[in-house]
Amino acid sequence: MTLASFPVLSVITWSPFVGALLIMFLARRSAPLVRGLAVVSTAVPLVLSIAIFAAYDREAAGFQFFEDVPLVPALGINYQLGVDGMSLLLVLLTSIIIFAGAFASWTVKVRSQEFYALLLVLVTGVYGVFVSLDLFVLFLFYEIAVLPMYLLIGIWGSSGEVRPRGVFGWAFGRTGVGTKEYAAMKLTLYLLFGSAFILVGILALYVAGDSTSFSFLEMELSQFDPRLQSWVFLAFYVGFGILAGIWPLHTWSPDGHASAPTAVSMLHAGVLMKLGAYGVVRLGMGLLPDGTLQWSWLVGTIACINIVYGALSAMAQTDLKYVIAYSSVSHMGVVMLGAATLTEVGLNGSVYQMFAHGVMTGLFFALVGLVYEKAHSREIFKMSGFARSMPGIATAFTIAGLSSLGLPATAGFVAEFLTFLGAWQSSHPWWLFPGVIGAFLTAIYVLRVTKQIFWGPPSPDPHFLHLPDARGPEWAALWILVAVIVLFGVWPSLALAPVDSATMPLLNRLWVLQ
Amino acid sequence: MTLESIAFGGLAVVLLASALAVVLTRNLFHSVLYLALSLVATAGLFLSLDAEFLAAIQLLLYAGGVVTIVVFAIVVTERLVGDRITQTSRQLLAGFGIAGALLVAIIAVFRRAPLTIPRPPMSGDLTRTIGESVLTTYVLPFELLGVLFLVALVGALYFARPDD
Amino acid sequence: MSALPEPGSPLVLEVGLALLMLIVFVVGLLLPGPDKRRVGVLTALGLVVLFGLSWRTEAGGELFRGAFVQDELALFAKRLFLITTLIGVLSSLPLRAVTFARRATEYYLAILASLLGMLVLSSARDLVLLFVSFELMSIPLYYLAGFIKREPEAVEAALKFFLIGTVSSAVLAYGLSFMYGVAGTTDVRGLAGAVAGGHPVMLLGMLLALGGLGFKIAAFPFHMWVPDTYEAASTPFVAWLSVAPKAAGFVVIFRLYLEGMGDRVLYWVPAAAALATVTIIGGNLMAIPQQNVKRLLAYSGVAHIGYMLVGLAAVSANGAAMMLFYLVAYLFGNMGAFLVVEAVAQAEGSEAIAAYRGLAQRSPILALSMLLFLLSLGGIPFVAGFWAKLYVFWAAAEQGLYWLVLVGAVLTVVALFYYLLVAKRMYIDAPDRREPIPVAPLLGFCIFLCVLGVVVMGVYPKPLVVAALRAAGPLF
Amino acid sequence: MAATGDYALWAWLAPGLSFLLLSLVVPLRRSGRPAAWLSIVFSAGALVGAILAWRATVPDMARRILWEWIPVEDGVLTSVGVLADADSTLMLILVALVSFLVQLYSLGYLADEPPASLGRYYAYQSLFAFSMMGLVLAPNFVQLFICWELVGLCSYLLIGYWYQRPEAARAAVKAFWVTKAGDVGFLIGIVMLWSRTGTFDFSDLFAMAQGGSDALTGIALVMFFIYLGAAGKSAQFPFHIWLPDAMEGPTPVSALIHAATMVTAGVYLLFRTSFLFEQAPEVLHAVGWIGAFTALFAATLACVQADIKRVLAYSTVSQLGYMMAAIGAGFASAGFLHLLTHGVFKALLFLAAGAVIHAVASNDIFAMGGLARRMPQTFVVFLIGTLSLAGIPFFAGFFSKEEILGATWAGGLTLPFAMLVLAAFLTAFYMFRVVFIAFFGSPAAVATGAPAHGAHGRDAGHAHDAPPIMTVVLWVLALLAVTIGIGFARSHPESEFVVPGFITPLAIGVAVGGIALATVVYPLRWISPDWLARRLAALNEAAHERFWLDDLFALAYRSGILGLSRIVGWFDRYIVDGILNVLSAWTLTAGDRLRRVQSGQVQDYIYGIALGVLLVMVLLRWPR
Amino acid sequence: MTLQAYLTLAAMLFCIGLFGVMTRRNTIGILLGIELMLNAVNINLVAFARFRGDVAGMVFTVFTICITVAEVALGLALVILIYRIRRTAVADHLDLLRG
Repeated sequence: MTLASFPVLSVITWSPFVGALLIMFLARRSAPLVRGLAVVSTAVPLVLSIAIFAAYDREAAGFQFFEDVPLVPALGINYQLGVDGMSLLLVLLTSIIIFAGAFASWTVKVRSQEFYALLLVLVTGVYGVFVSLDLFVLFLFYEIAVLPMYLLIGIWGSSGEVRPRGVFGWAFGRTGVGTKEYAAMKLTLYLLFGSAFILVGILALYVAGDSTSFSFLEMELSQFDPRLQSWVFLAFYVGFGILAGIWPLHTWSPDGHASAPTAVSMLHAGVLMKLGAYGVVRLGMGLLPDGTLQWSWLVGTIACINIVYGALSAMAQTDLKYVIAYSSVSHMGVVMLGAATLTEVGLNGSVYQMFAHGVMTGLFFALVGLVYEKAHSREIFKMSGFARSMPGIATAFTIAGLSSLGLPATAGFVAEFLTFLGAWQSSHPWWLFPGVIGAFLTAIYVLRVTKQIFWGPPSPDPHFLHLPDARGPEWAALWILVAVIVLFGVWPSLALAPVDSATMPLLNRLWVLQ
Repeated sequence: MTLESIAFGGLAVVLLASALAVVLTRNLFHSVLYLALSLVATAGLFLSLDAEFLAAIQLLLYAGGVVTIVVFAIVVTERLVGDRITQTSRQLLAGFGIAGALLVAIIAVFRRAPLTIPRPPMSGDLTRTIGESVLTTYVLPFELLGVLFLVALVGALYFARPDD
Repeated sequence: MSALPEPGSPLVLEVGLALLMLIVFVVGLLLPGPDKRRVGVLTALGLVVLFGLSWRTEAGGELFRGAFVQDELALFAKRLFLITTLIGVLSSLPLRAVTFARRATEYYLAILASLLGMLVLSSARDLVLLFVSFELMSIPLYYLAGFIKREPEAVEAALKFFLIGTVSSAVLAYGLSFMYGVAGTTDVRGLAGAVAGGHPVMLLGMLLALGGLGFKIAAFPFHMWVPDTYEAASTPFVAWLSVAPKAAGFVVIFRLYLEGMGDRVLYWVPAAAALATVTIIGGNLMAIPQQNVKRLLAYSGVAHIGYMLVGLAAVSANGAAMMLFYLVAYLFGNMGAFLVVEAVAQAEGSEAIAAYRGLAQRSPILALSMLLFLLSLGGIPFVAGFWAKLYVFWAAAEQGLYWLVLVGAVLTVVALFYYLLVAKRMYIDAPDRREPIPVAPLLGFCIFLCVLGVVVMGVYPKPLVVAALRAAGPLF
Repeated sequence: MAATGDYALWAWLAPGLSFLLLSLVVPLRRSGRPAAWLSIVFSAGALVGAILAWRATVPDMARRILWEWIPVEDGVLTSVGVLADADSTLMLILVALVSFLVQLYSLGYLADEPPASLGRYYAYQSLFAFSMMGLVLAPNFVQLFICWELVGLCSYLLIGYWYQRPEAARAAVKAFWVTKAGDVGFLIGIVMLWSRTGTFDFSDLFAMAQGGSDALTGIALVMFFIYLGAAGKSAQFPFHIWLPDAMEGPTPVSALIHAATMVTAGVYLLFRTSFLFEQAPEVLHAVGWIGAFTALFAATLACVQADIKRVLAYSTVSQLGYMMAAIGAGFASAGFLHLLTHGVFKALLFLAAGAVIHAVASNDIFAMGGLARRMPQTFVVFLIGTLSLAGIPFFAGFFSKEEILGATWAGGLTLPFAMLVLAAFLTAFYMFRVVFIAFFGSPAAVATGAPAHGAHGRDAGHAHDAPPIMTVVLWVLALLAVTIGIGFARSHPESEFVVPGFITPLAIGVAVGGIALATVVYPLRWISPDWLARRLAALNEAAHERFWLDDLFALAYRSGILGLSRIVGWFDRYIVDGILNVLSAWTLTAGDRLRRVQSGQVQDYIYGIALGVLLVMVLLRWPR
Repeated sequence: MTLQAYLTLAAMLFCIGLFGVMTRRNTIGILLGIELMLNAVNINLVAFARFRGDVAGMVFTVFTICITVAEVALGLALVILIYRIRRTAVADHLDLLRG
């Protein structure tokens, strides 16, 4: 492999960051230059990640494209990068989403320079988490991935409106629910709150571990005391789980995603939530087998709640973005469920769902952004009959919807099917039923929304006359994602082979304990 | 009941009584006078501890210096005539509670672990030894004290001067 | 009486400072005209010289039978004090008030006097010396706090500061008296042995002393003078006040409670942990509703003291070292923030958070540096504050105080809440006016220094960590 | 013989290819008629391939072509490919044939559509053909399920072809949801079956069944779940409610999907996996009973419909019930036979009806009348379809229906047998009711009822036969119906059960009886329909209300699912999120409260110091 | 007399002083309280020094006394200053800064 010769992962990780710097310093207020730089600095990682996806040696498995530079030797902190089948897929996902996102946010006019810069910095953080093997570096990247979100939502976001009601209504006025500032603050603080748990967990492992290094590979070898594992696993589960939107710690995600600008919603729902799930699988299950076996029942049960509860909440929404956001909550449930089954098919399904949901929800948010940008409305029941004026968007939306309800020939089906197989095999077979019911509920709310917005007679509302369909760069965003959904729907082994090579060792470590 | 203990008892009574008067009396001017009294009593205690030099300083600096300044301050800030100088107290109970609690705590410590050190016989001229150690071991603090006085005076002047 | 010691002697810095004071004093007298601010320049130069000198003097060496010791800790602290004072003095040069111009001599003299107190304090290993230098450090502060004597707030703040200060120093002295009494000596090394005896009265004395020092470092129940003083006094002075005396207080704590204590240090774990907890919680909570940035920073500063106490609760060489590291990080972050406040206040005439609307679009550099400072205070990666918090937590984790780490980490979120509120003003809100904020060059330079410190420490903390470890080593 | 699999593969891939072309080459799709011709040509190719494949098969030999689809650590989890044997290729021919004819027919029927949407239509058609063939040829449950869902998708898209009509949109969604509800069961069944047997593959499962592997003992629950899927697709009671509404789609679509092929997928599934169902006789019983009941139930509903397409729809439901009953009786082949014949003549009927609607611009039979004279060809072919549906000898439906009756009797399902007989009687009745009302009598003045799209607003008065491209298709199908009927009459393929002698006369008898009754009621008016209705008032009322089943489902959807969702949504926003907001609000308040401690009075600050000292003392558990 | 007695006496004096500091309304009154507290400190030191037979305590006392005087001077200057500005020396009125 020629790729092994140069630090490809570092290039992938840092090129968006470089792009951000260039944008800040070179592109003085010239929007085309800004966009150009953004596209280039996202295209580079896309190409490279496709390359490593192809070049990854499936037989050898394990971590490849390894890089290791001592950072703070005194504390055993190393800049240590590497990808296995799981992170490989997620890196690819990130590249796809951000590349599409760069196009999807083509129409950002206000302070676009800062917008793209922050977005790219964020992406660097995401890449970093997926590729870094040093827990400490991973944590650093995690923080980078979380923070810019505040400004991105706060500046370019859009406010909704929530009526204070219920027993706790009084509190809503106090916190200012619905405004973009509220959403931004809630999201940022919630995730940082989670990162506090993660930090404590990592430190505990470092202090307790018999190796004086933060390297994942070394910690993997050391045996931790089961009682420690028990609570550290919980810490990781809560910390990363918040990002993965586990019930009942998910409420940041609907508000956040609804308020965020298109590209940010795409990236956040599409990739960052996966980052949480990835953390649970990689750190939680990878390092703490005892803890995993001890708590898998909890993970799976809460995942089931996520699936059904998220779907029902999505059904109840009248704001299009909220529907999609809650559907993410529901689908992340599938991811966690698959992981909790501790079976090969289940875990593969979980990872596959990370990818599938990432792409589909990215597509969803891109479409919602387009609809909102053209119709200036997110009120589902005000819109109607858009299919005539925007057939392309309608088609793409339908495809995304079908994928999310797990229709075959879309990536969603493979993921859910595997997850369900795993669920019935697991030690809690009943998990299967919430899963399947969730898929059915998804069919109901997705098709309901599609029918309401795109089908039926054109709405009489004068605002909705002569809506344009998607335009040049926007098409790029849409069709890239659609193509990926279908491709991975009809040819799953493309991704499943490497994923399996990554999940099996992990599971073997668990099974020996069972 | 030795003579010494009687003397100590008397001083203690005077000291505490005057101290209480300082913090309780309504007339500010009077409380200053009581303060002077308690300071004198303290000087007496020093004497009973064979620290004549300190007693002298106590009388000079405190009973002399401090009290004068305070009186001066009172004269400036309050009119001597009339009841303007009466001062009231606030939250007596809370204050008593907390101060009392602290006292109880401290006394409890003493009771738990009494420091029973025999009183060694006096040796040599205390004033002399103090003087020597101040100029040898403690010369550095002594110099710093000078700087401190300088700054304090500069500050006091700066504040007290009515101009600019 | 002490002749000029050759360079390298333990006292060289102190003597040099005394000379500097003398020069400043004389020049101040001779300087014609009402504007005496030029002595400030002189002071700054002198401080630069001293700072350079501090790198020439090496550790080791005692005077007055060990009452005065020049060890790594002392040197570390002295450099800290010098750099802090330097920044404080430099940033105070652009001050405009007439009073200030005329009284500049006193101002700088007082600052130097206090600095002298700190220098000696960091080397003092004798109770008497310690107490005297402590007072020498404190008394000028009361004076400086009330320096703008035209303004009622300033004077009120000074009076409060003074009263509380004297009360707490009385408490301190009372505690010291017990320590002396039980140990039978004023030598700190002697105290350690006495503590080993574990005599209750000794511990009583140490607790009372801790109460007195708690005021100086502004731990939670003793912190109440902080916001008032910060709000009223002139900002450059506050920037300095918010760092230097607290650092001095911590040095004293090291000397009294950690040095040579052996395993007896474990006495302080519950007390320190409790103080840390209440301080973190109290400081952060009370910062939330603040509308005045200086008050906000004051309370957040209290919270930071709490985090340093977490390091103290770890009662280990690492813990102490991490506290020192934290102090330096806090130095740059906090002073920088205050200096930005000064810059904005000079232009807008307001210290309210509202004055920061759309700062990012008015003068992006200033806003960015403020953001950096806030992030550093909030403990975000790649700026100094992150490592500071991380190391402190780490030390606590080694001691097994996971709950304390968790409390601290979670409360960090609250802290970020109000820091982000400021960030929101700067970046999200639209500006009322467009024109950029003029920043006095010297002030700008100081801000730049702080940014430099925050970023460099954030990107490459290693050398400072090593230095801190070396400084804290001899304590155990 | 080696070729059979390959032929089948070609046949399968041909429409897939055309779908790819139509979906990716946008201008081609937009161009309309060229797109249509492309799709038609490819489906013709598929037909040829199918026939070749069938001819190449040899009895009791299956040819498999497999590719790995989902890998696992040790080998392959599931694969995709082709399983070509006599049955599947036969079914393949039916699918290919009907879809080819329908596509041809649609060219005339949808002549007035704008090019873009015509292209869309043919893209859907190709996709459907591809998926349906994939279903037929599926070598394992997974591929079957995949195609199963895909044909469901196509049905959804094609029902909603005129998506701007609210009814169409609603019907499409309804169809998808109801079938999906069944598929939930199907999926669960597959999953359970896999975890029992560890395979999805039909051949492996068949081997297991032959070997009497104990993995297959007591799989009643599993098979029942799988049956749920079939019931949903094949519109068995109570899932049948979506099929009549599905008639909102274009008539050719109804002919292809909702009569000939897709709806029979359920039957095909049961036929294909009968060896598994035989392991669970109790499930088979249930299948039989439900099937028979569905047959009768739908027949009664068909009697009162005024919409010609709905009559046909309910008759489809009823006929599906027949097939299911036969399978339930344990003689799957009988059901399969009826599936094939029914596919032919029901397609014929629908297309003929389409021609009528095309001419009259209305679905309402009472808006027609006297069409026999104006549309002679259409009349003849419709009559042929009707006769074979009614089960008159020498027509396609007769023999297969007789088979089914015999099968149920032989299967020992006496009461279902009775129901089926009664249903046969009703079938003859309602079909001829339509014939008499629509084709005889006096033409109604003006066309009423819903305007059928794709037709000009002509009324029954000046209706005339459809354009040749449509009539050709009709004649082809009619010919097939007759030839099949005569063919069966000539060479009687002996069945694996003994048909008692009375079956044949009984079957003919009830059919004739039904026709007679219809004759008596409608043309001759000896009995007035109203009198009949009054006699059976309750039944009539109920039938008109579709036995309130749709209302029941609507209720379950509205107040059940939507209601629950509203509750959950409220709970999430105002309780879960509410608690979070309360916590943050409390933090803010705590800040304010604590702030009051800072009273600004110096004495209080000193209290702070004193308290602090005390606090520290207490914290060291003082005095020790 | 025993050392205990002196210490107890000093403790009482200290607490009385603290009490005064906390309860007086007039700043000068507060100042007087502080004086009492420092006095207690002195007694402590001297007593210890005497019983230890060690001169250091005495020296310490000298320093404390001097420092106290300096502080009092500064403090009273502040009181006078604030009186001049605010026309009051009552601590309760000095709450411009709060919260």
